[in-house]
Order: sequence, then C-alpha cells, then structure tokens
Amino acid sequence: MTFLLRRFVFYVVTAWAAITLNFFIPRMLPGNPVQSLINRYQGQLSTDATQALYAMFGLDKETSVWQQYLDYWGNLFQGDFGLSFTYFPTPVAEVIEQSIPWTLILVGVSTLISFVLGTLAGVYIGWRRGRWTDSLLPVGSFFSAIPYFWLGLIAIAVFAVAWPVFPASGGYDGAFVPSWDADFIWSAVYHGLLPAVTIVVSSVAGWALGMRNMTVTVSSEDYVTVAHAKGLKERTVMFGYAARNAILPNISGFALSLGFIVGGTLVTEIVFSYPGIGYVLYQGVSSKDYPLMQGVFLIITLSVLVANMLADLAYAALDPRTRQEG
Amino acid sequence: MATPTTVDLPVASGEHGISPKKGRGGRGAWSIFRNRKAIVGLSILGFFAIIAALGDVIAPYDPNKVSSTLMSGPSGEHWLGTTNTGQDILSQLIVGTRGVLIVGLLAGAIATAISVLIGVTAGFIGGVGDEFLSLLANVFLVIPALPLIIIIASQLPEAGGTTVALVIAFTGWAWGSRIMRAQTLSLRRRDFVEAARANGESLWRIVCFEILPNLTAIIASGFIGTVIFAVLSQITLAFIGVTSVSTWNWGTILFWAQSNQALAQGAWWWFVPAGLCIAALGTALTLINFGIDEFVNPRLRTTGGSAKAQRAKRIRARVGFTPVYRAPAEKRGED
Amino acid sequence: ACGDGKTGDGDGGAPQALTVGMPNGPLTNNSNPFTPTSSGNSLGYRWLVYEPLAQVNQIAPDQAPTPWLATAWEWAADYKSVKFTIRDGVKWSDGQVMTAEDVGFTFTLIKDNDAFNGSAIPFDAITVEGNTVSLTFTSSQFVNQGRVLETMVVPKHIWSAMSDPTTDTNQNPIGSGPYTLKSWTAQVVTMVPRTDYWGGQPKVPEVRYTSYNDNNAQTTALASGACQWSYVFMPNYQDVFVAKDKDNHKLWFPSGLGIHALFLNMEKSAFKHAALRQAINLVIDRQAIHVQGHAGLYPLVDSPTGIPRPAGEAFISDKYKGQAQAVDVEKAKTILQQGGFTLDGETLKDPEGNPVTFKLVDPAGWSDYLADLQIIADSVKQLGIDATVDTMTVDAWTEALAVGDFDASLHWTNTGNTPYDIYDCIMNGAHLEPLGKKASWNFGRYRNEDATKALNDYANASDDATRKTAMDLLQDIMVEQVPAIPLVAGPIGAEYSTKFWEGWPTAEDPYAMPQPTQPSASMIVMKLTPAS
Amino acid sequence: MGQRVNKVDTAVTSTGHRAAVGDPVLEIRNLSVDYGYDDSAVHALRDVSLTLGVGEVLGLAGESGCGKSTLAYAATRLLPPPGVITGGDVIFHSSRDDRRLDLFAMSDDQLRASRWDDMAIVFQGAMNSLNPVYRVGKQLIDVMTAHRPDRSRGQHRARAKELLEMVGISPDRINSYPHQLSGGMRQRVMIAMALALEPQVVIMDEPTTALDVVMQRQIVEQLVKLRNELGFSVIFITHDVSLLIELADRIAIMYAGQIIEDATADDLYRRPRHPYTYGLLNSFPPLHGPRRELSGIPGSPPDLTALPAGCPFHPRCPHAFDPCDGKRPELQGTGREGEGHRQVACFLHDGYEVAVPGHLAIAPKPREKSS
Amino acid sequence: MAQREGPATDAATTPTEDPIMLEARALTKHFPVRGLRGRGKAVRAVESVDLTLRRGQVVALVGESGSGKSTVARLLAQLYPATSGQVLLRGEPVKVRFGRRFRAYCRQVQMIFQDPFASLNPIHTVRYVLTRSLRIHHRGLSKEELETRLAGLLEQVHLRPAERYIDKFPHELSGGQRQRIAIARALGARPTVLLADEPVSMLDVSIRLGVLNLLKELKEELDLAILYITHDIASARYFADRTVVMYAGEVVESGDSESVTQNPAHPYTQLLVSSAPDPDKLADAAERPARGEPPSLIKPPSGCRFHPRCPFAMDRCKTESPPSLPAGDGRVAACWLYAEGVEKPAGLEVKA
Ligand SMILES: Nc1ncnc2c1ncn2[C@@H]1O[C@H](COP(=O)(O)OP(=O)(O)OP(=O)(O)O)[C@@H](O)[C@H]1O
Ligand SMILES: Nc1ncnc2c1ncn2[C@@H]1O[C@H](COP(=O)(O)OP(=O)(O)OP(=O)(O)O)[C@@H](O)[C@H]1O
Ligand SMILES: [Mg+2]
Ligand SMILES: [Mg+2]
Ligand code: NI
Repeated sequence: MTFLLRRFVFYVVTAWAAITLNFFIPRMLPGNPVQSLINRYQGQLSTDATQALYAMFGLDKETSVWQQYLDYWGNLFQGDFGLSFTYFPTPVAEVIEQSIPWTLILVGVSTLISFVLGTLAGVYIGWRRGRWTDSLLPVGSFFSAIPYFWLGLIAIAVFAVAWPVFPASGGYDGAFVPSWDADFIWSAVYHGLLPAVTIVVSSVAGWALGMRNMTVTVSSEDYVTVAHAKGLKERTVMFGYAARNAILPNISGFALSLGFIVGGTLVTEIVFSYPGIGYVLYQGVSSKDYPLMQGVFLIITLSVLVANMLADLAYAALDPRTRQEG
Repeated sequence: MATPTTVDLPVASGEHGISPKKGRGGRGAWSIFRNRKAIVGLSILGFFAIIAALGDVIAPYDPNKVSSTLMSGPSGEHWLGTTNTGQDILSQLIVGTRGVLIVGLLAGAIATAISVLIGVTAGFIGGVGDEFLSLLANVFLVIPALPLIIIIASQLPEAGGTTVALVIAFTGWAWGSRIMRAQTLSLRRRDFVEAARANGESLWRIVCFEILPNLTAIIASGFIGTVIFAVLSQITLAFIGVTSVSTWNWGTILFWAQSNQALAQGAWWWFVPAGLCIAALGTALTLINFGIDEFVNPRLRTTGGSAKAQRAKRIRARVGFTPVYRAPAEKRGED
Repeated sequence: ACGDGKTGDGDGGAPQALTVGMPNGPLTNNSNPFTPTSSGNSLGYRWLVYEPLAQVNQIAPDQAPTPWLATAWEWAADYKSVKFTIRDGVKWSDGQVMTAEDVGFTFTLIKDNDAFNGSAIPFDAITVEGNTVSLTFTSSQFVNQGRVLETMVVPKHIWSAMSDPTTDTNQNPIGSGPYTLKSWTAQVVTMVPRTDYWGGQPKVPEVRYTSYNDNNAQTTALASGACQWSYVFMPNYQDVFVAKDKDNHKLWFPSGLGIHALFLNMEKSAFKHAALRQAINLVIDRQAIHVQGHAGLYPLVDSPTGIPRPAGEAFISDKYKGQAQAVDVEKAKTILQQGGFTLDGETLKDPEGNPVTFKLVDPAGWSDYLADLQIIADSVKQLGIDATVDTMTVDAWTEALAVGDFDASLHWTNTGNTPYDIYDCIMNGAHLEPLGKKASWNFGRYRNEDATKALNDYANASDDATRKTAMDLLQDIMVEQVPAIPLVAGPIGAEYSTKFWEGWPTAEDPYAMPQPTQPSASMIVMKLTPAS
Repeated sequence: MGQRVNKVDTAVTSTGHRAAVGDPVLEIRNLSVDYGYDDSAVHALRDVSLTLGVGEVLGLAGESGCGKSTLAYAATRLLPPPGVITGGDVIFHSSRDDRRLDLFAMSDDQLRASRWDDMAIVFQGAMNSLNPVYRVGKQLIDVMTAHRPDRSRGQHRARAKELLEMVGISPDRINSYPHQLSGGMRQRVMIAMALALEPQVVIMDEPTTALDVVMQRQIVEQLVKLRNELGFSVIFITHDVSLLIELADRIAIMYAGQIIEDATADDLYRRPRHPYTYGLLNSFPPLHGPRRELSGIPGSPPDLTALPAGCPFHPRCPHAFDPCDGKRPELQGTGREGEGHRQVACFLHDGYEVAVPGHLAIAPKPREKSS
Repeated sequence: MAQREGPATDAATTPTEDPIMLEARALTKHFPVRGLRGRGKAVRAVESVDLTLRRGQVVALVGESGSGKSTVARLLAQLYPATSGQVLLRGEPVKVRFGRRFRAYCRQVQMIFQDPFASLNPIHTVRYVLTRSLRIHHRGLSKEELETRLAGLLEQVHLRPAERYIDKFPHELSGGQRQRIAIARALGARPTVLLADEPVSMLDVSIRLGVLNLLKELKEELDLAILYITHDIASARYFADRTVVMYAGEVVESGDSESVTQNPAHPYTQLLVSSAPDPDKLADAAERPARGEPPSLIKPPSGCRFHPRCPFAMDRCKTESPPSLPAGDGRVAACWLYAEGVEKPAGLEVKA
C-alpha cells in the first residue's frame, strides 16, 4: 500500500500547506475591508460610519501573528472560519454552506459530464484515427481555448437576451423558496442548464484531446494487437483493452487538473451570477473580505483535495500495479 | 512509483525501430516546422506577434481617445465599432495584443524556468530531495491556481503586467515541473547518461549537455502550455477587474464591455472580437503543442500527407485489420 | 431568477406582488437593521419593518420632515437638544404597543454601541417622560438634524433580550412598519402586509425583494419586467430599459445633497494657483460627463456653487441663483493669462515656467469615474495641458488620496441635509493633514481659515441669519477659489415600473426619495395603488 | 464492411479432403507488404511465398529488420498502420474440418471468428502482450468466452488452470496480474493462451529473445513437448539460427524482405546454399567442437528504403558476379536430387557458368527445371 | 580456490604472468529497497566477488539475467559505491565518486554499454561524442591535434574513411557502427582497462562478430585488459581467455574459457552450457537437470544460492555457503561437491 500511503502523506501536506498559505495571504497583503465597504456605498454611507465599522468588525484589536495562527487552527478544527465582513455578522461557514451545494452540483455535475463525454469522444476519435473524425481536433482545440467566461457571455447574449429561452442569471426562480419540490428542482435545473452547457462545451474538448492521444498511443501497444489477434469483439478491444488502459493517465490527469478546472468554472459562476462559491469568492475579493476569501479558498482547496483523493482511489482501483508494490 | 505519472514519452525520434526517413538531413528540432498543425499555429501566433510589435503604429486611433460616436456598431470609420465613450474597439484590440503576449510569454518563461529547475533537479537528484520537490510540485498543482491568483492579484497594490505575470508564473509552474521530472527520471536511467558519466563528464555537463537538450521538446511544450494558462488567467483576471484595467489587453476590453452591459445593449462588437482573438491565440498555441506532441511521440503522428493517398486508394487503415490493397493490374509486379 | 411569468402576470384582477431588486449579490439571512451588511439593509426591506421618527426628504431638504413615529419634535435654538413626542396607537408586529420607552431604548442602544452609531451623533442624556423623549447632545446638531430624525425605532422587549445586538442577525424582525417578513431565502425575501398597521391597510399584497448578482442581471430583470423597482446604474437606460416598455418603465434620479467632485492636490503641481483651478473648471464639459460618463443618471451639477439642484435650490445664495456654468474656453484662457500662465506653443506653462501636466487617478474598474477622467483629460487639452488618466487598485487609491499622493482625483462627498456636508468634505481646515499623513477629507489640502470658520459658524450657529451668512461665504469661496471641481450629483434615484402599481414619486410629485433602500420606502409602498 | 459480406463464399470454402501430415496448413503466396500508402512507401515484403505443413515447425530467421515480424503480422492481418498488404494471398487449410480460408478475402467478423481458433500468435514483445490491468486468468478466459460461448465460466476457468499447468505455471497464479509474474512466466502465459483453443497453427515471433538461455531452453522444450502432444504447426521466428537448427523441421532464411533460402534444418545447417546463409551460420561461435575461425558477414544490413538494385545481398556478397547487381534472383528449387522442396534465391544456382565456391557447391540446375 | 589467496594460484594457471591491472576483492553491493515495506531490506546484487583483470587478457563474466554482471562492471567503473570490498587499480585501492580523481580513474578504466542505441545521446554527433572524450582526458589539445586524434580513433575502430562518419548523428549509423563509436569513445581516454557490458547482445548476429573481432584486435594492439560481460557462453569461449560464471550475485566458477565451457564443473555452469542452443548437439539431448527460476536477491536462499535448483543438492548446501574450491584444471568452483570427501554423483565428472 505504499502508493496509498504516499498519497496520504501528500494529502496531509497539501492540506497543511493550503491552510497555512491561506492564513498568510491576507496578512501579507495590504487592504482594508472597512474602506471597501465605504467605497461600495460611494457617499451614501457617511464617513462617520468608519469608526462604527471598525468597532463592528473587531479590527481594533491586536494579537501576535503566532497567536493568530494558533487561534486560526483552533477555530478551524471547530469549523469556525470567522465572521464575514461582507455579510457581517454572518459566519463565513454559513455563507459557504449556503453556496457550496450550488457549486458542487453545477461544477461537479458538469465537470463529470464533460469528463465522461470527452473521454468517450476521445476514445472514439482515437480509435478511428486517420479518419474524418481527426478533423475534429482543430475544432476541439478551438473550443478548449475559449475562456469559460466568454462562452458564458455569448451564451447569455444568444440564449437569454437575443432569444430568451434560458434565464440569464441566478440559480432558481425568485418565486420559489428552496425546497425539495419538483417545481423548485425543475427551476434550479433550468437555471443551471446554460452555465452547465457552457462548462461542458468549453472543457469537453480538452478531455477528448487528451484521451484521443492516449488511445492512439495505447492502440499500438502489443496487448491491443493481441486482443485483436484473439478475435475478441471490437467493442471489447476498444473498451476493455485500449480505453481501459488509456484512461489511467487521464484519471490522474483529471485529479491533478481539478485545481485548474475549478478555477475556470468559478468564473462561469461570476458571469451567470450563479449563487455558488465562485461568486462568493469574487464578492469576498472585491470587498476585501479576508475571512470569506480564506474560507472559500480553503473549501475549494479541500474539495479539490477530496476529489483528488477519489480520483486516486479510482486510479488505484483501475490500475492493479499501484495496489501492490515493493 | 510515487504517483501515477504521465506517459513516458520517447525522447526523440530516430530510435531503434523507427527507420529514419531518407533525405532528411539531421533530426534537428526544425523538423517540427514540417508539421501542418504546428505551421498553422505558428502562423497565427506570428500574426499576433506582429500586431503586438506594431500595435501603437497600426492602431487607427488612440485606444483611450473618447469621441462622440458612442456605442456604434462596425462602420467604415470604426471597423469594430465603438464603446459607450466612443473609444475605438479595433484600436483597443490591436494595442491590447501586446499586453496579452508579453504577460503570457513572460509568465510562460518564468514558470518554465522554475519548472525546469525544479523538475530537472528533482528528477536528477532522486531520493529525499526528489520526494520533497515532487511533493511541492504536487501541492502547487492541487491548490486551485486561479482562485489563488485572483486572491493574490486582487490584493496587490500594483497589479500591472509584470506582477500578474509573476503571480501566474509562481502558481503555474507545477504541471511543467512534473512532466520535466518524469522525463528527467527516465532520461537519467538511459545508458547515454551513464555512459557520459563513465566517460568522465562532470555532473553539470551531463545535466546541461546530455539531459537538457533532450528535454527541448518537452520544455517547449511546457512553455506553450504555461503561456496558454497565463493568457487565460490574465484575461480572466482583467475581466473580473482585479488587475489594472487601464492597461489594454483583451481581458480589459471584455471587462469594460461587461461593466457597461454591452450584452444588454446588444453591442456584440464590443465583446465578440476580443473573445475570438483569445480563442484564436489559444488555438494557435494548442496547435503548436500538438505539433510538439507529435514530434515527441511518433505514434501520435497522423499519417500526414498519406491521408490523401489512403483516400485515393480507398484504404481504411486501422489496428487489428490490415487493409489489403491490390494495385490495378498494370502497376503490379513493377518491383 | 427572472422572466418566466411566475412573478409576472397574475390571474384576473388579483393585485400583483411588487418585486424589488438590488444588484448586491447573494446575501445572508440577516435582518439586523443597524448592520450595513445585513440583507435588510442591503435590499432595503428593513424600512418596511422599522420606521423612522420622521421622514426626511433629502431631495427636497427645504421641505419640513413628515412626522412619522414622532408626531412632533422640538429642537433647542442651539440644536444641542431635542424633544420628541411619540405617536400613539402604534403596535409592534408582534402585537405589543410601541411606547416612548422603546424610542428611548433605541437611542440608548445607539449611544452604547459605536457600531450602531453610523452618523457618530454625540448623544449625551436620553430621558423618557410619558410619551416624550428628550435628547441632549454635546455639540450642535444642526447639520445632523435629519440624521437624528431618521433614527429608526426598535422594540425594547426584543432588543433588550439580545445578548449582543451588534452581531445578532435578527432573523425574525419585529417592527412597527407596514410589512412583516414572510420568508427569507438567499435570492428572495418576501414581505407581507400587517393588518394592524397604524397608517392603514397597505394595498400591495406582497413585496418581494430579490438580490441580483450584478448590474447586468438587475438591468435585465428590470427590462423584462421581472423586477419593478430598483436602484441600479445602467448605461443607456433609454435603450436597455425604457424602450422595453415605454409606457410603464420609468426612472427618476433626483439628486441629494452630495456630489462627485474632482479633488485637486494643492500641495503638489500647479493647482496651488487658483487661476488654474478656475480655468479647468471652465473648460470641463459637464454635459458630456453627465451623459457619457454617467449615462445621464447622475444629475448634472451646473450651479457654480457646486450645490445640486433642485435639492439645494433653497441654499444657493442670491448671487448665484439661476446661474449655470457653461464651457467657456476663451474665458479660461484669459484667466490663465491673468494668473501668470503662459502658452508655450501648445504647452501651458505655470508662472514658475514649468509645463502644466497632471495625472488623473481613480481605481481601476470604476468605469464611470474613469470615463469622466477621460473626458476631463480631453477637455483640458484645449488649454495646452497634458493630463493622463491612471488607475490604481482601490486600496492604493484610498491611501494615495488620504496621504495626498496624487494630482487630481474624482471622489464623492458625504450626502447631508444641507450643503454643509459637501463643503465640509472639500474645504474644512479641520480635516487638514500635512502631506504623508492620512486625512479623512479635504484630500486637496485646501487651506482657508475663512472657509473653516464659516463651516464652524454654520454648524454651530443658533440663528438662521448667521447660517445664511456663512453659507453665502462658503459659496463665494467655492466659486472664486474652486477648491474642488464639482462634476455630478450623487443621485437618490430609482427605476420603477407603473405596469401594476402607480403612485411613485416623480419629478412632478417629489414627495419622497424614490430609492428603495431609503427610509421613505414604506411611505412609497403605502402610497402605491393598483395601476388602472 | 457491407460489400465484404458478399465474399463469404469465396473466402471460406471446403477443400473436400482430409489433411495428412505434410499437407499444407498455411500457404502464403506472393505476399507483398508496404509501410506507407503513397509513393514513398517502404516495401517491407516482396513476393514472399511460404508453406507450412501440418505438424511442422518452420523456422524463420534473418537479421533484424529483414521483415520477419512483418510477415507474421501480415499473414494474420494484424499489421498496424501504416502497414498495408499490397499483394498475395494467405490461405489457411483446416485439417480438422476441411475449411479453406482466404484470409485476405474474409470479412471482419469471419476473421474474428477464425482468429486464435485456427491460428494463434505469440508476439515478439510477449512481455507486453498481456493487458496490465486484467488478471491473467481473465485474459485466458476472455478468449475462450469469445470463441466458445457455449461453455460455462467454470469450464473456462478449469481449462485456464489446466493450460497454466501445461506450461509449467502453478494454477493458483490464475489470479495474478501480469506485473506480478516474471518475464519467463509471462511468456509462458502467452504460450498457454495461444494454445487455449487448440489452434492448428501457432506463430511465434521471437518468443524467447528477451529471456536468458536457461529460460529459453525451458520454454523451447515445453513447446516441443506440447507440439508433440497436440500436433499443431509452428512458425518460429528468431534471429538465433542455432536455436532454430535444433528446434525446427524446416528453416526459411529472410533477407531484406525476401526469403532467400528455404530448406530442412539439417540441409540448411550442413549444406547452406546461399552465401548469406553461409555467412550467418559462420557468425555463431560454436559452443562445442573445434574452435574454428569465423568469417561472419562483411558490411551492414541493408536499408529497406534504399535497396540496391538486383540481388539485395550483392554488396555484401563475396561471390557476387555479373547478374547480381542487375537482376533479382528468384526463390526456386535447387533442382538437385534428394533436396526435396529445398529452394534458394541466388544466381550461383541458377545455371550461370560460374565457379560455385566449394562450400556452396551443388550440381548446376537443369535449365528446364519445373516446379 | 579464490584468487584472493594470492597470485600464486594464478601463477599456476597462467604461466605468462601478465601484470594485474584491475582487481576486485570481496566486492559486495547491496541496493537498499525503497519504500516503507522494504525498509531495512536490500537487494543483494553482488556478494563478495573476486575478479582479476590482467593486461592483454580478456576475462568473460557470464551468468543469467539479473545475476549481477552489470553491477560488477559498474562497481569496477566506480559508478556505484561498493557496499564493501575493494577495487584495486594496479594494486592500489581506489574509491572515487566525483571530480578530478574520478576522471583520473576513468582515464584508466572505461566502460562500453550493452545497447549502442541507448548509450549514445541522439542529439550529439559522432564528433561531439569523441571530442568530449578526448577533451576530458587530454586537456589542452590543439585543434589540429584534436582532428588527427579524432580521425585516429575512427580508424582504430575501422570506421574508414573518418570524414564519412565524423559528422553523423547516431541514428544515421547502423548498430555495429554505433557500437564502434561507443568503443572509440572509450578508447579516447586511452584506457588500460575496458569494461564491456554485453557489448554485442543488442547487435545483429551478422555484425556481432565484427565488433568482437575488433575488440580482440584492440586488445592485442593496445594490450588492454578487457572484462567481457555476456550471457552467451559460446562467445565467451570464442573471445575470452578466462571465464568467470556468476549466479545470483556470486561467482560460482572460474577458470580458463575452454575448460569452463567444454567441461563445466559447477552444476549451474553445466545448466548454462547445456541450455545454450547448439546445432551440433544430438537431437535427443538428455533431460536437463535443473529447472526453476533464479532466486530473489532480497531474500536469497540460505547456504548455496543455487541449491533450490540444483539436482545434486545435499543437506549441507542448504545451510552452508560453499567457499571457492579447486575443481581441477586450475579451476575453482563454489560447490560443496568439490569439497574433500564428497562423492561425486554420476553426471558430474569433470572430464580430463
Ligand atoms: N511503421 C513502419 N514504417 C516504416 N517502416 C517500417 C515500419 N515498421 C517496420 N518497418 C520496416 O520494415 C522492416 C521489417 O520490419 P520487421 O519488424 O518485420 O523486422 P524483423 O525482421 O521482425 O526485425 P527484428 O528482428 O528486429 O524483430 C524494417 O526494415 C523496418 O524498418
Ligand atoms: N540501481 C539498482 N537498484 C536496485 N536494484 C538494482 C539496481 N541495479 C541492479 N539491481 C538489481 O541487482 C541485480 C543484478 O542486476 P544486474 O543488472 O547487475 O544484472 P545482470 O547480470 O547485468 O543482468 P542482465 O543480464 O539482465 O543485464 C538485479 O536483481 C537487479 O534487479
Ligand atoms: Mg521482429
Ligand atoms: Mg546487465
Ligand atoms: Ni531487434
């Protein structure tokens, strides 16, 4: 189990690094949340409120950095990320709790769909290499080069403004109170469709390309030829032999590039005003809400880490060579 | 195996089993320029490079210049229309090219330098040092780069081009370093490295003259990859407005378009061209990387020009069922 | 959250819900009316629950405030004390009766919690007697009288039970207002009318507050009719909003007594010469700034005194009544010449012989401000001045302004019940700090004893005549010295739709501030009637 | 694919007679193979003809790159792109049920059905021939389920264990993954798999080159034993001629995409006819017997993309003479009595009036030679 | 009898007494096993190996794959540090890893690798490869000198004319030519000892002989001491003066090549010899004595490492590791069968 143990060490270290990094970032950087709140109101909030806000946010106290670091860890273990400034005095944990299901569903589902679709398409194109399907490659690279947010903008312009079949923003219809009833779920799905499609469209090509290359590479392995020689069905050879092996590097690639993917999808939320964690991060960033930024960043990192762990487990399950070693 | 690594790519062509084609003098890196995808990619990149170099000269207007033609669509006067303050969008696009390319290339260069340094060192020294450096790289890989960049960039007092490039480079080197490490590791075990050592070559010479040159393609591909990442990140940052929006780049244009609700006003000319430019540049870079991939991994090479020959002869090449092509009678037996 | 009919047309003649929106992004369930970050505050629904002692109309400060929870009030001549008479027959939404006790408690609450004392009112003694409440202050509150009157009242029986009112999220707000909170979700807050409201039965059967994530989304919602009342900046409102339903889509952006002005740093560059400031003031195309920079939404400030009209009409001295500034390049050039400036070819040189150049800075991303700066840079070219526009991060900019490390920058002033706030922010010597030290206002480091004295006089005078003299003097200084260049007024505006509900405040009937997040919200909602 | 179905009848026909030992089971006729589709294609095989008899072990030897693997792959139509078969036929005669299969005319499905059942192949890189992600048992069983769907899983499993035992691997290894086996074991698993359906022909492409001699010996012995028991025919490819001489009944020597000599093992070893064969035999130092001087073969192997005109061996041939650089010699019988089907492609034996060197000497072939 | 016991024994076998160039004494190499499960364990790749290389003599090192042949060569080339034991160059113990002293050592001892396709960097021309070799070991060569030396090297390895090869990349050369370049590179240092690690096993049969003959010629010309590693015992007979047989990291037999190959003493050597393909062998060769697979080197069998496969194994073999024992003909074998008082089983007679 050396492989899993190594991975475990890796997770622990990454988690520690992310948490510590998270602690230091706001402290190393300049900025003032009170001022940004004032700026947000541009004159409608009296400057006299400044003092009130300092008092309210508790920014008038001083403790040593080390003490803060220890407190930070202590709080973290209690799931306490502090109070958000933007949503003062709501605890950051609550803000995140409110937004994370949206992201998990939108980003999780669409990333998964795009991974699965892309992988299947990649296997197919790679398997039929040298045929017209190869001409999809440049098209694919074009789509994978489009920034998520821009595609989102176009999607909104076309499908929400010019030809309004989809809502332009939000996670569900304002007429509903979130609950598990059919209307609400339908509304949520309906609102999530356009951003999800955007994510899928702009990321599916990347997976397809990677998988195609791996399939091509693996297809010329001896064992694939042997599988043909054995007279197995084409489907068996394609999936059981070629794709089954080609997917391994793709899975570890999937795990490791999750960090990148999540980054890209968060911007989609901003464009679609989707009530997810990406949008919350954006809010935190624009109003210097350190506790919020920290909390969101930490959650994102930890989710990526968890997703990574799942991908690793999948990898270990799929590749017997990692299971037994030494 | 520390972690599932990416494919071990063969280092260079011309090895046992791949018969070197006749008439191709040398196996120089230039042969990549024979790859059609790479050529297309390089042409597009070259086009943007020229625009970036000449930006100020060829832009029809000062991109900041306000005029009284407000929010007008493409016309003879303003080919790509104007903004709500009457600025010329084409000029912004042209002038903005430089910012995009410089930040992209700078970030790419710095990140590649870091990744080569860390990746090659890790791969070469092995042992505890390798474990540590790989761990570092993996940590950086897993930590979501874009949110981190957004946070750092948004909090910096001066988020100009260089700063952004530095931040992107600092967060974006890990992927390249992983690949570099895997490659170095496989190279280090190659006989020619051992042979050079047995011949008395010094360590640094082995690294610089035996290993690094063999990594050129991988380094180039890593560089291109980072440039793509850098360009997209930079544009995203500009778009959400956390970096300086007064230096023109394509992201800035989109930022202004978005904050002035170009969409709602139907001003497609404001946000479509910049997006297309990003996609075109990204495609160009991706295509170049395809070229490099195919150069490094000969299995990926599409049979190239022979695709035409295949079609002409109605041959359907595939694994497992070799096509039988019987030439028309008069051509047979000519050998 | 828009436009799929669920909020739109109802069945038959049943009255429609009123949908209110603000572009403030997702919010958290917090109805604490004192916290600026609460959803109640951000969306403005706190004003349907909590009510002020009196309604102060900031867009018509000369109007007498409308008695609301206080039926009468009486300021001492020195404005150091006030006595409120509290309305009878007001019930909290939980059925309890509102008394003067509650009012006294509220003031004490504000006095005791700095975090609640957003206007920094220097309370002294608070006494409750029968149905009256008396307050004393440590200084004259003439310029703050509106802020005192606008104090909203919270029930003592609820708030005294809170362990820490500053962090309490008050998720079940109990107030005296016409509506109560029915449900709260991150996107929609639903308010329903009370039946025992002292002011009568509200006609709007439901008010829904939606938070849109950004201006784009808000604009789209307004345009589609999904949202019927909002305050959002929209470029080209004619096309994107009004044109979508010409009959019903209306907007009114009246000014309050706060402006956006170009602050000039007199400690640096040639701005120490009044001639230069005057000249620049004369060449700036305010119309362009109003239209191009602020999409016609921020009201034009064309009085040379910098006082927005019509809100400040009453304060403008006779000398400047009816005057409007217009671009006059020739006059500007003359002034410069007289001031010792010379034109060297295309370049303007100051009396010391240095070419006049300066940088206009504002935070990156503040598109309206930056557009203004562009226009200004363009305008001053006519004088031979080379001005460039530069951006910074918000933090750097805030810092730069505070320590005086800038040439010229567009910034807002406070908004008050009198033009005092405007002048105070621009030229009060009390705010003066040397370069390098942080100043809270008077970023331009304008030094004028007379101005400082006039401001003091105005705030502390015990008679109107003294105040008038001081105000006239301040206006003179503003016009002659141009310590900052006023550009546009801060609007207290709103977009609204008359499709289902009528009775909105308009330019013709400016009975209240139209913005949904102002205290007058409950007054407006009470005035709405179904569209005919 | 649709058009091919029409050819069913011509692809599979019944020959109508039972095969006997010595009858051909696999006939390769004038097989030509190119790598590449256009004019710059490499002609890797040119007009190669080879017949494998029932129960025979046919050795195929030659230098690296001469086309041995290409022949094996092409004959089974497993040649990867850009390989293309440009001519010839491969005919399989089933000695069990009188089928005659034209491998190049069969549809994909027919081919799939015939593969492994009639003809199994063990590849050069047998180390990599096992799918790393499946247990060897599964890989043994999946070929059986594909071809013998009527039997139960249990039966397949029992058979798989039996097969492993047959090649000398403990049956409990059935649950091992390939990476848990040593190179020799993997090789034997491949051999077991090749025999799973009791095919009539087994093609083995350098099955032992990557192993050391002890292991090679074990595997070869096992193979001989199994062949004797099961009676299949083998094409054994290697560049180790001395191994072939020990193992094979008949040996074909290839050079530059052609077969240049085809004879029984003994004949070939004792009386090589082609100068290349002679040189090849003289490149191996003998382990026993007198230490003789080794001549080897001068020069280096040819480049298939730039073959010399005429006999491809002539630049290295010590006996090259007039026609060698102009004309390509054909593979034909030597015509000598008692040499049976022996064939050689060399002008020294083609009736030219030259002094044939002693070690290659044979009686000149009569001009009117038939066959 | 082990060579360690002094040159006296050697004197008996090789009367010509060439000076010893390189010697290994009780050379041992354990590779630590990485990872948590293998903590404290090691691959015992080479265990107490003695070896003597004399000037002008070829010593063949044979053994099956994984028996530690390459490891011995690398230890001798000082590419690995030895776990224990000594390497002596001209009688002087040496232990170098880096820097100038390492260079000085490789000037004397050069190595040739198995695979000429892998041991030449595909990006460097022949000129670069050879120039480096010359420059490293002979500083301050003038341009002209360098050119003549380059040409000389190529001549030496029979790549004539030199100009035709000097600017080629490895992929433009055939396998035999590449291996010649590798040899030329080694010769560039003007070594006295050449360690050839399976120098022909990756080459085509027809060109193997050329390279072996070249090495033979060079040995005679330059009086080199050559260690020839191979698993082809026939070529050891052809090329080497002495043959040393290794099994699982240990030397099991050594002696002059002819007698080791014709008349193997150790059961393992017998297995090796009988396994080698031999066209002259009678078709009905007897059932081979030993089977099975080489042992794990992490947990090698106790006693004689060959005992699990040995058809003659005795109880003693399972517990005690046999020392090198004389086996007639001036040969030594590490096998208890050659201990005094042991009755030789049938089939193990060492033919006279
Ligand atoms: N994909 C390809 N493209 C072009 N030429 C090829 C290709 N594959 C093989 N060849 C050429 O075809 C010839 C025959 O190759 P093949 O693999 O059949 O040789 P072989 O006799 O099996 O050699 P080895 O002993 O090394 O296995 C070689 O010269 C080789 O260079
Ligand atoms: N760097 C290393 N780390 C760990 N183990 C090693 C290392 N190098 C060699 N070994 C092990 O040491 C043993 C001897 O290896 P070596 O390469 O010396 O064998 P060999 O006799 O040269 O084999 P071959 O004939 O295959 O080249 C093998 O079991 C090998 O796995
Ligand atoms: Mg082959
Ligand atoms: Mg070795
Ligand atoms: Ni080979």
